[in-house]
Amino acid sequence: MKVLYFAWLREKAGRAEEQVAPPGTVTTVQALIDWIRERGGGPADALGDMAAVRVAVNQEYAMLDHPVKPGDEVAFFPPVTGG
Amino acid sequence: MKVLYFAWLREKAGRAEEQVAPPGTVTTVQALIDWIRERGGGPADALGDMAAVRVAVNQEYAMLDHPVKPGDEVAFFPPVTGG
Amino acid sequence: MIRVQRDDFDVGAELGRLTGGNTAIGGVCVFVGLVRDMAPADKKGADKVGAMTLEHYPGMTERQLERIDREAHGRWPLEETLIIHRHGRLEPGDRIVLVAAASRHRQAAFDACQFLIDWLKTQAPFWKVEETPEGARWVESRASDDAAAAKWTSTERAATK
Amino acid sequence: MIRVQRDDFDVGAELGRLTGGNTAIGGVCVFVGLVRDMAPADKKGADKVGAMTLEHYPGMTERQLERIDREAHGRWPLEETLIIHRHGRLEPGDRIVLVAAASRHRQAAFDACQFLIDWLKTQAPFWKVEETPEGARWVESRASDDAAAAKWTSTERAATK
Repeated sequence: MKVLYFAWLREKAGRAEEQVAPPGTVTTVQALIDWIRERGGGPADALGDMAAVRVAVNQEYAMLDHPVKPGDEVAFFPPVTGG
Repeated sequence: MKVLYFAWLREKAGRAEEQVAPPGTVTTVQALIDWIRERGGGPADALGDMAAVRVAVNQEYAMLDHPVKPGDEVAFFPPVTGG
Repeated sequence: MIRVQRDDFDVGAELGRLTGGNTAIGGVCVFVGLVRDMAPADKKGADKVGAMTLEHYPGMTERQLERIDREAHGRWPLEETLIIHRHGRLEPGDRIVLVAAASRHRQAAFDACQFLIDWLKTQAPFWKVEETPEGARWVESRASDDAAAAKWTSTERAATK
Repeated sequence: MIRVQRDDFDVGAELGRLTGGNTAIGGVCVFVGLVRDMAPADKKGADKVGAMTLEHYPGMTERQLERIDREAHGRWPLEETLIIHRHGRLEPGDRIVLVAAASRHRQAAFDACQFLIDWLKTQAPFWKVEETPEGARWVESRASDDAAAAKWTSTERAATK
């Protein structure tokens, strides 16, 4: 599973992307977040307050109960500010 | 007093503009129209149905009771279709 | 700024001049009106059906455009505005009019731009005569244009009642 | 059509290409977003305060812009649309984004253009980081942008209730 971080989440996470292999019990965005938090480090800090974080699974906006599986691309980023 | 005709009113009137000297009793747009109608000819035809005619006095939109006086520029034209 | 001219205009160059050097501008909304081909769909080729000529009232045109422009500046916090209206003979696809409003804020730019074209359509003394296979035909004004312009006066009407 | 690029664009040339040859188009509404100078008014000269860098999510950006573009075509009778969004470092006065909608009808062009920019602002994955005297600062999203986008969904919400 590929995890991407953008904007200040990228800075806080200390990385733009990473390949992760969470256990088979991680089947939703929420479970992935919980697993990243338990793992600790920069990514755990980045996902500390999900109120300011948006999620995309395979480049489409997703809710916390959205399913995730091996091979998916999961991105975390702040509310967008383009235009 | 200068009278101008535009678009199909100009064609119907058979002229783009004319200098007129109506009697002193012609002190409003309505009185000027009545005078032009009595005079007859193309301009009378052009002003036959005022429902489709707009009026400007000195290049500002005006109602039929708007005053007119010697030296004024009075224009008659259909509803505008620019843009 | 307003301009009435026979010649075509370059939208990019006009906008560059309009916004250039004013870094308070966050956005510019522009409407460009084009001559639509009114010819039947089965008529093609070099017939040039659908050309039109725009007549106007020199003097009053500029006066009314200035008035509309001032009104927009009174209603919205605008940095710059531009109105260009052509007259003379135009063919399908030709640019007729450009209205632009530049502001710090996107919504003001959109609202002012729409106001400018809505009011111009009902206030500026221009008349279109189309070349049709049956001869010249003066374009009739549209009730939808009056309705579009009227929406900008409804608040004042309500206020004065 | 959508484009995501580092390079600047020529508004006039883009619009010419967009509407050229399609004489069904009566008007095109365009919004161009510019980098506004956020520096204090007393700061002048070559400091270049107020520059910013636009980061985006390649792949998702194009996908979301395509989706917004399709949505506009589904809602309005549009002849052509264009979205161009830049990324990378930009300075005050630089163009950031262009959205354009061309239609037979003026109101459809205006509504679709505003829809495109409103939705782009809340859906397209771009993030601005500003260079300030105190260092880099990520721009926060604005509630007014969410409200602007939400107005386009209110009718569906009402319909599904």
